[in-house]
Amino acid sequence: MNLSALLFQLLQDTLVVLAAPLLLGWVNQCRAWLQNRSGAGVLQPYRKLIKLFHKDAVLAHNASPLFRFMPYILFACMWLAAALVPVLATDLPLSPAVDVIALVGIFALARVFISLAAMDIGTAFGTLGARREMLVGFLAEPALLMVFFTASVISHSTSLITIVETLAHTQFVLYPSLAFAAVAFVMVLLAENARIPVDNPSTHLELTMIHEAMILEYSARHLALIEWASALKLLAYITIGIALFLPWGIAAADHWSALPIALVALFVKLTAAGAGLALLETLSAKMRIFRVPEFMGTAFLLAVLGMLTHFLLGS
Amino acid sequence: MEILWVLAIPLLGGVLLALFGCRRFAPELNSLMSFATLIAATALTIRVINDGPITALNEQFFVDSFNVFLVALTAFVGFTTSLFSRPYMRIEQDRGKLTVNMLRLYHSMYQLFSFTMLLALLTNNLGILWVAMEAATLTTVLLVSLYRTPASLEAAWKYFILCGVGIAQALFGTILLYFAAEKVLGAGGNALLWTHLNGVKGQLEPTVLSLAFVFLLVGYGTKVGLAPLHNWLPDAHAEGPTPISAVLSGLLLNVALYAVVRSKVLVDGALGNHFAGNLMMGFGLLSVVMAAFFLSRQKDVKRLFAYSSIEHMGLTTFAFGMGGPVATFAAMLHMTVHSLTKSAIFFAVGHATQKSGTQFIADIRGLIQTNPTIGWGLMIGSLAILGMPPFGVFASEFMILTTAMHSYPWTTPFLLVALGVAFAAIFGKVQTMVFGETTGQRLPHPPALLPVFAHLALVLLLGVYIPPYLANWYRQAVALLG
Amino acid sequence: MPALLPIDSVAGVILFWLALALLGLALQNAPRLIAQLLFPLSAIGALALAATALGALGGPANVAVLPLGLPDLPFHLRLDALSSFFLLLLGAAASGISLFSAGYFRTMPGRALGLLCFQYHLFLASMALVFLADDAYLFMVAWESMALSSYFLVTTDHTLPQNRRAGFLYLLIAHVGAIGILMSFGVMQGGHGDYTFATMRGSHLSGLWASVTFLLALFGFGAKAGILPLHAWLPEAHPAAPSPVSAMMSGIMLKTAIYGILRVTFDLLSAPLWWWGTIALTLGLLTALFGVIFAAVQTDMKRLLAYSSIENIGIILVGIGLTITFHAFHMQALSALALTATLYHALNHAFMKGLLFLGAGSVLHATGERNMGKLGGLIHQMPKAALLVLVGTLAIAGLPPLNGFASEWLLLQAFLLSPTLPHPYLNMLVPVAAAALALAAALAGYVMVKFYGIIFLGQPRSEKLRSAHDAGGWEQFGLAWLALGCIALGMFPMLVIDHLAPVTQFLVGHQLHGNTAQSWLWLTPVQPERASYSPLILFSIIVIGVLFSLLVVKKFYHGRLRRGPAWDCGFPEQSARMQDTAEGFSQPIRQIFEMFFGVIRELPSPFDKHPRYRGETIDRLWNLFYVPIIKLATTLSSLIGKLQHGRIHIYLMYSFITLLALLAFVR
Amino acid sequence: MTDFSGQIINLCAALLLLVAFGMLSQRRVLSLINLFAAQGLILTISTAVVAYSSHQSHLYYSAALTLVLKVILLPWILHRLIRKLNVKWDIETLFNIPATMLIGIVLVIFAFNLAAPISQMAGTITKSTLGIAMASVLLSFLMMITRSKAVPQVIGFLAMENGLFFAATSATYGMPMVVELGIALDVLVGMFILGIFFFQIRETFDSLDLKHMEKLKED
Repeated sequence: MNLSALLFQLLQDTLVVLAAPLLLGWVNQCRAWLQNRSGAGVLQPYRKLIKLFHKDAVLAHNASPLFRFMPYILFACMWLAAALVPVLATDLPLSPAVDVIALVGIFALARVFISLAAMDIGTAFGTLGARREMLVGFLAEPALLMVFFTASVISHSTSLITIVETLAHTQFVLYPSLAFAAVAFVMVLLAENARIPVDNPSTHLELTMIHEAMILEYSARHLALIEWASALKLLAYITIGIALFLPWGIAAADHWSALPIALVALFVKLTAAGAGLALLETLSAKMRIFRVPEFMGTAFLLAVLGMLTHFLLGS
Repeated sequence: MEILWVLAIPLLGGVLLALFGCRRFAPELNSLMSFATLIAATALTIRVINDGPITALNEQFFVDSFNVFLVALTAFVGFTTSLFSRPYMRIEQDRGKLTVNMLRLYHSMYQLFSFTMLLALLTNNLGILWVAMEAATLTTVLLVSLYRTPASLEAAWKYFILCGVGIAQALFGTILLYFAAEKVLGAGGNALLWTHLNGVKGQLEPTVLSLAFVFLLVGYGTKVGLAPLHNWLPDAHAEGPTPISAVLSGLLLNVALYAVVRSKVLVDGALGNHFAGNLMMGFGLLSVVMAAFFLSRQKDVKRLFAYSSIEHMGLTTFAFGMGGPVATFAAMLHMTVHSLTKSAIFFAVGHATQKSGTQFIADIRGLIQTNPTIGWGLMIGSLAILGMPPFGVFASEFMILTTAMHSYPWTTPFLLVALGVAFAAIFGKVQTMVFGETTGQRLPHPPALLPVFAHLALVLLLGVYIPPYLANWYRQAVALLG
Repeated sequence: MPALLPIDSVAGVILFWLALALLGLALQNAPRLIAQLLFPLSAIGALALAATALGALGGPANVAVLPLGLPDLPFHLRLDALSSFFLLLLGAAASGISLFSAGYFRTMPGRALGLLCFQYHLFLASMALVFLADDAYLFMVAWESMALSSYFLVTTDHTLPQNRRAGFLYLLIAHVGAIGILMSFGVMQGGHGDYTFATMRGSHLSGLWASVTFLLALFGFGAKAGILPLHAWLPEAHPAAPSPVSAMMSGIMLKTAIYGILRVTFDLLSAPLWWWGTIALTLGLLTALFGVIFAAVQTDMKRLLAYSSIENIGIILVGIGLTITFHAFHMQALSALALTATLYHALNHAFMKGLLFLGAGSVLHATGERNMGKLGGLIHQMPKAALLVLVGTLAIAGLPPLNGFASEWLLLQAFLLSPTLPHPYLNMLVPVAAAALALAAALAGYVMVKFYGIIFLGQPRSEKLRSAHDAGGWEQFGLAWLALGCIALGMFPMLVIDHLAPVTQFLVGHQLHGNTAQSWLWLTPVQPERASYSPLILFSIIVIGVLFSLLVVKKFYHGRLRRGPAWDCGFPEQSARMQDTAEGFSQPIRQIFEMFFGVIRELPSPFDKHPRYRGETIDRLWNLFYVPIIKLATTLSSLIGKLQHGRIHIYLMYSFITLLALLAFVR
Repeated sequence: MTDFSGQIINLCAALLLLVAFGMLSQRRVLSLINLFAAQGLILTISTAVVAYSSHQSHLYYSAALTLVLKVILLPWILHRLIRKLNVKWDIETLFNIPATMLIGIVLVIFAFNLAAPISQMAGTITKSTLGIAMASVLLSFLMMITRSKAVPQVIGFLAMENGLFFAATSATYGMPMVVELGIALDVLVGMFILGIFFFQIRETFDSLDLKHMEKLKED
């Protein structure tokens, strides 16, 4: 591990944590445009965070330490996830600590904590949210894992770096199995980031809400951290998608010269992905909560199918 | 000389108790005579173990390591049962179930029964063996009907007729055997002496011997309680006084099986094939399976354990039928541990039924609460009889099952099913009797629990450590049986 | 004087436990002494055992012969890598459980406690003997003693009919399984009464007989492990037993079955066929999924944990199946990987499940309530226990950086490397299996959130909970020991793997080495490029992230905090009854997996004055497998019962016909 | 001479079989006892003849014993018993008599068939009688199965004993004396116990009908 790599790691860490709300803002802005609204601007998430950080925190009487501690863990987990995905270059010294399976594990860790915290106060909405979140989670998690596995069997590795290097830096091959995986991944992404059609982050309607139900009792700095973590999560997911399905442009381990190109490529890809996400959300309607398992089950089966395709077609 | 003592003491005891059986000290006298028998049997055992087989009285009696082990076992269980019967029968008397004269009959017959069994074991003459087996039926049949209840009369009647008819077949078998032996040994007394027959078994006519064995197996098999000849057994066990159930189950069945095995040795020698073994395996297996399914239907605790005896005698017969050093060893071990365990169970059951005033399983509850020792005795005894280690029954079942799996794998599914069903049946019922809330009454005399735990301790010992001299003894017997 | 071999120390510990057992009986009049002296002593013994076993892991195999047992078959003992590993598992987990017991049982009346102490230590000693046995007889003796002593532990409170039923079912299935094991030994024995494992190793069975042996062993050990469909006893027996006993049964005793399968398959049979692996894999997956789905719908916290044990046994069996498959195709490195994952998970499960059962025990002790629907909010009354149980919850949910994740990670790696199998259909099966495994692992998260959230979080669902007390000193000590174990096993997987190397070397002739040796920080089972994982780094980053955000927030934030009533979207009249109950929380699972359950519902009509809702989920397998067997047995026995007709003529006819038939046969 | 005794014994054997069939078909208990006594007489004669022709002096004792026990003592006891018990009823059979006879004939053929190869090798003058002995044992067995009252069942039992005895004398010149004595003792004691039983049963059930004794069964 050399010093420059370490520096680069630090750079990426800083970059993701600062840029994450921007992506969220961009997605919201795109959505506003698609819905013929003018929108609040891409910086709106930052303003919201600042506002929340200024407010007085209000805690329920029976909140336990777990409740207070959760936002920090959530934030750290998401930060970790986003920081270890090879976004710009594959030379991340800490990335080998977390391969794709561990990445799924970290998402699960965050999910378990947020669900537990949601149950802590003991309100009807809190437990409802936790239950729904876990429902989405237990189907999303294996689906995500299967998506990763599809990529892994191609690259014979579960390390994200190796996957990216195999996909991006070897001879160009079309992998039909990845197509299935990509569809499944998008479905998981939508579900995991509380997006339409699974969830709607901007409503507090009891029939539909999942994520919002869980964080109803949070306010001020805690809520800010949670929001920020959500933004980080979205960023992490999108960058993972990029790494798996559109890895071209990411700099190889010792090609520092390719970094500027990578930066530009990343910007373009994120912009496109954000716009795409907004488009997807605008085009689809929120589904009933009972339909969610079917939706997620489809994602899971698609991912498994992708893996089977890999074997059927003899890789 | 010891042989004479072994036989004379119970005979004398029978006479003495017929005279003094109505006195207060009759139970003690009974125990004393049994104890004297035990001592004589021990002396005989020691001598045979040290000096090898002996014959006596013009070769009319013959002791080798096979029958001496049964002699020792019989004398021992006879003694412990007499200890148990002391308080048991007193309680029965106090509760007005028995009169003094009945007790006299009981004690006298108890001794005579011991005598007939020892005679059957010790005699060298197959004819006398038959006579003694029949006499064993006769001495116990009145004991089965001791309570004079309709059910006990019915049981005794069935016992008498079925065993009588059965044993008649054995006589026919003996005649056929004699018929064959006469050709080789000449007419006269020697032709029925087992030692002589054993010497010339290779020359005996195979056709006659196979026919003879069928009759002998059906005949003595009835007394062993092999299915489907077993029907007298549960009735007689359930309706007689419990000490009698204990000795019937623990001793009489063994002695009958002893007769079958002695015959098998001759038939094997004459036929030179596995014919006798196959028949015994077939009967054994059938008994095990049928008994297992009967077990699950029982409502009466003594019937339950009577069927368990059928199961275990079936298993022993099966093991003897398989033959070979391991299986035969296992069969003898199984005979030993089954006797000890089953009689211990009957002791515990006896007191348990006295405590609850009923033999119905459904009405016996929570023995552990009122009388932990009886409860634990029954529990441990049942677990031991079900083949739970570290008890000796497990050791023998271990050898039987593994040998069966090795040599006759087709039999094992039956055994697996039967043992499973038997376990469910017995344990399910014993658990409800031992555990739970209680229904019980005080006993007027302190129960005799020493025999229960003495037996169980022995069985436990045999499960984890078979003393070398005992093992050698068994091995000698195994060698004799081929 | 010859040096003390490890096997001697192990035997010493066993004797020590037996002595404690007898002391327990002797000290019936001094219950405090039993609780606070004997149990801690037992923990020390367990610790000594663990230390010895750890030391013996890499060493040569020791053998010993005791002059007990059958005449031609003295008890053979052998301490090799496999038994050392399992003894380590036993010692390490049992020390925590025994410490906990010292507190848990302190209020028990003397006679019952003396008996319990006796059975408890007999249980421990027989489990140790199972691992140590080197001949079939001793193995069976120890095996059945284990079943028997645990049966008495399960029925400690025998006045409750359901406990008796549970104990009965348990012992019955255990016994039938034991007969199966016995028969598999019967096939392997050398004849002439030679039952030593040494002979069995030398007996080269044909494919058919080897398969029969394997299937019998799988059946027999499966009955003990709770593999589908022989699991029926498990969810009954675990809740019935006192909690430390449940912990021991689930954490340790189930592993004896795993030990048995490994011993028979890899050591005694030595050349497994590939389709054995497929069977084990399929059964394992079914068991895992079944276990976790049923765990999700339980309302009794100990039943939930019992079903979760079924799930974990399924996962372990999946690992065994993979190992067999790889081994059969001579892919030694991969089979070593799969085996490592299997053993690792077994070890982890001992700690996690032990911890959770003990935690449940603390809750039970503090509240007297096993029904989750009446618990809640205990994190306030029992903060320490809650914290320690949280560790176990996260570990068993398979979350990094704890131990459950580490072993599942290794297992998934083994799956991912399987496509090199030279068998096309197997190749296809493996991804599906991996998916099912992933699903099971994810569902475990659901289950554990439910478990922890309903019991410890939220508002107390009944008034008496407000007076619940935290776990006592001994209890905390025991819990903490296991929790530390979970953390340590999770943080230092490479050390664990190093210690597992002798075991895999012994069983499949290969070990994961070289790459793991390069650094204790990185877990790289094959090559660093293929896969790597470092829980320590992961954990440090999370800690740094938490500290950093805390620091930043503290630095820039004014820190004002108010307490107020819960907001709950402004709904004013909240009560504890509005939280999800245990049933409510599992409602989606019930809906999604409806086909697996038999659900009995009682729905109130809209006009009910006192509406009552009742839902009960039933194990369909019970109706599918057990009820027909029971029915068949009943039918058969009623048919056979008709033979005993009561009429003496009929009996005579039986004899007559038997005689005639035999005569005709001889003819 | 030998020829002649052989013929006598064969005649006895035939008579024995005839009596056995007679018992199988007999409805009245008194006649049954008489038939039983007749059977004993035939046995005595045949035993004496065997003793005479084979010069086995112990067979004379046997014959005497048979005469005393089976022709005089047991029938007398039985007569006394039924008088005391006041049972002179007709015997009810479980199957009708022609069917029983038919089965009996099949049994005889079976027994002959079974005994044929053995009879070949018998060295005694009475070789062909083994089959008849076996047949009469089986016929007695059949009789026990078909009779529903206690007394005839016991007579069947005793008749079986007779068949066995005939087998012993005809096929082997009799068992050793010790054994014979033992068997006789057993029969006597058995009869005595049965006598006690009859009274006990009558006392308890008011009848000697075995249908009262079908309570102990699996239900």
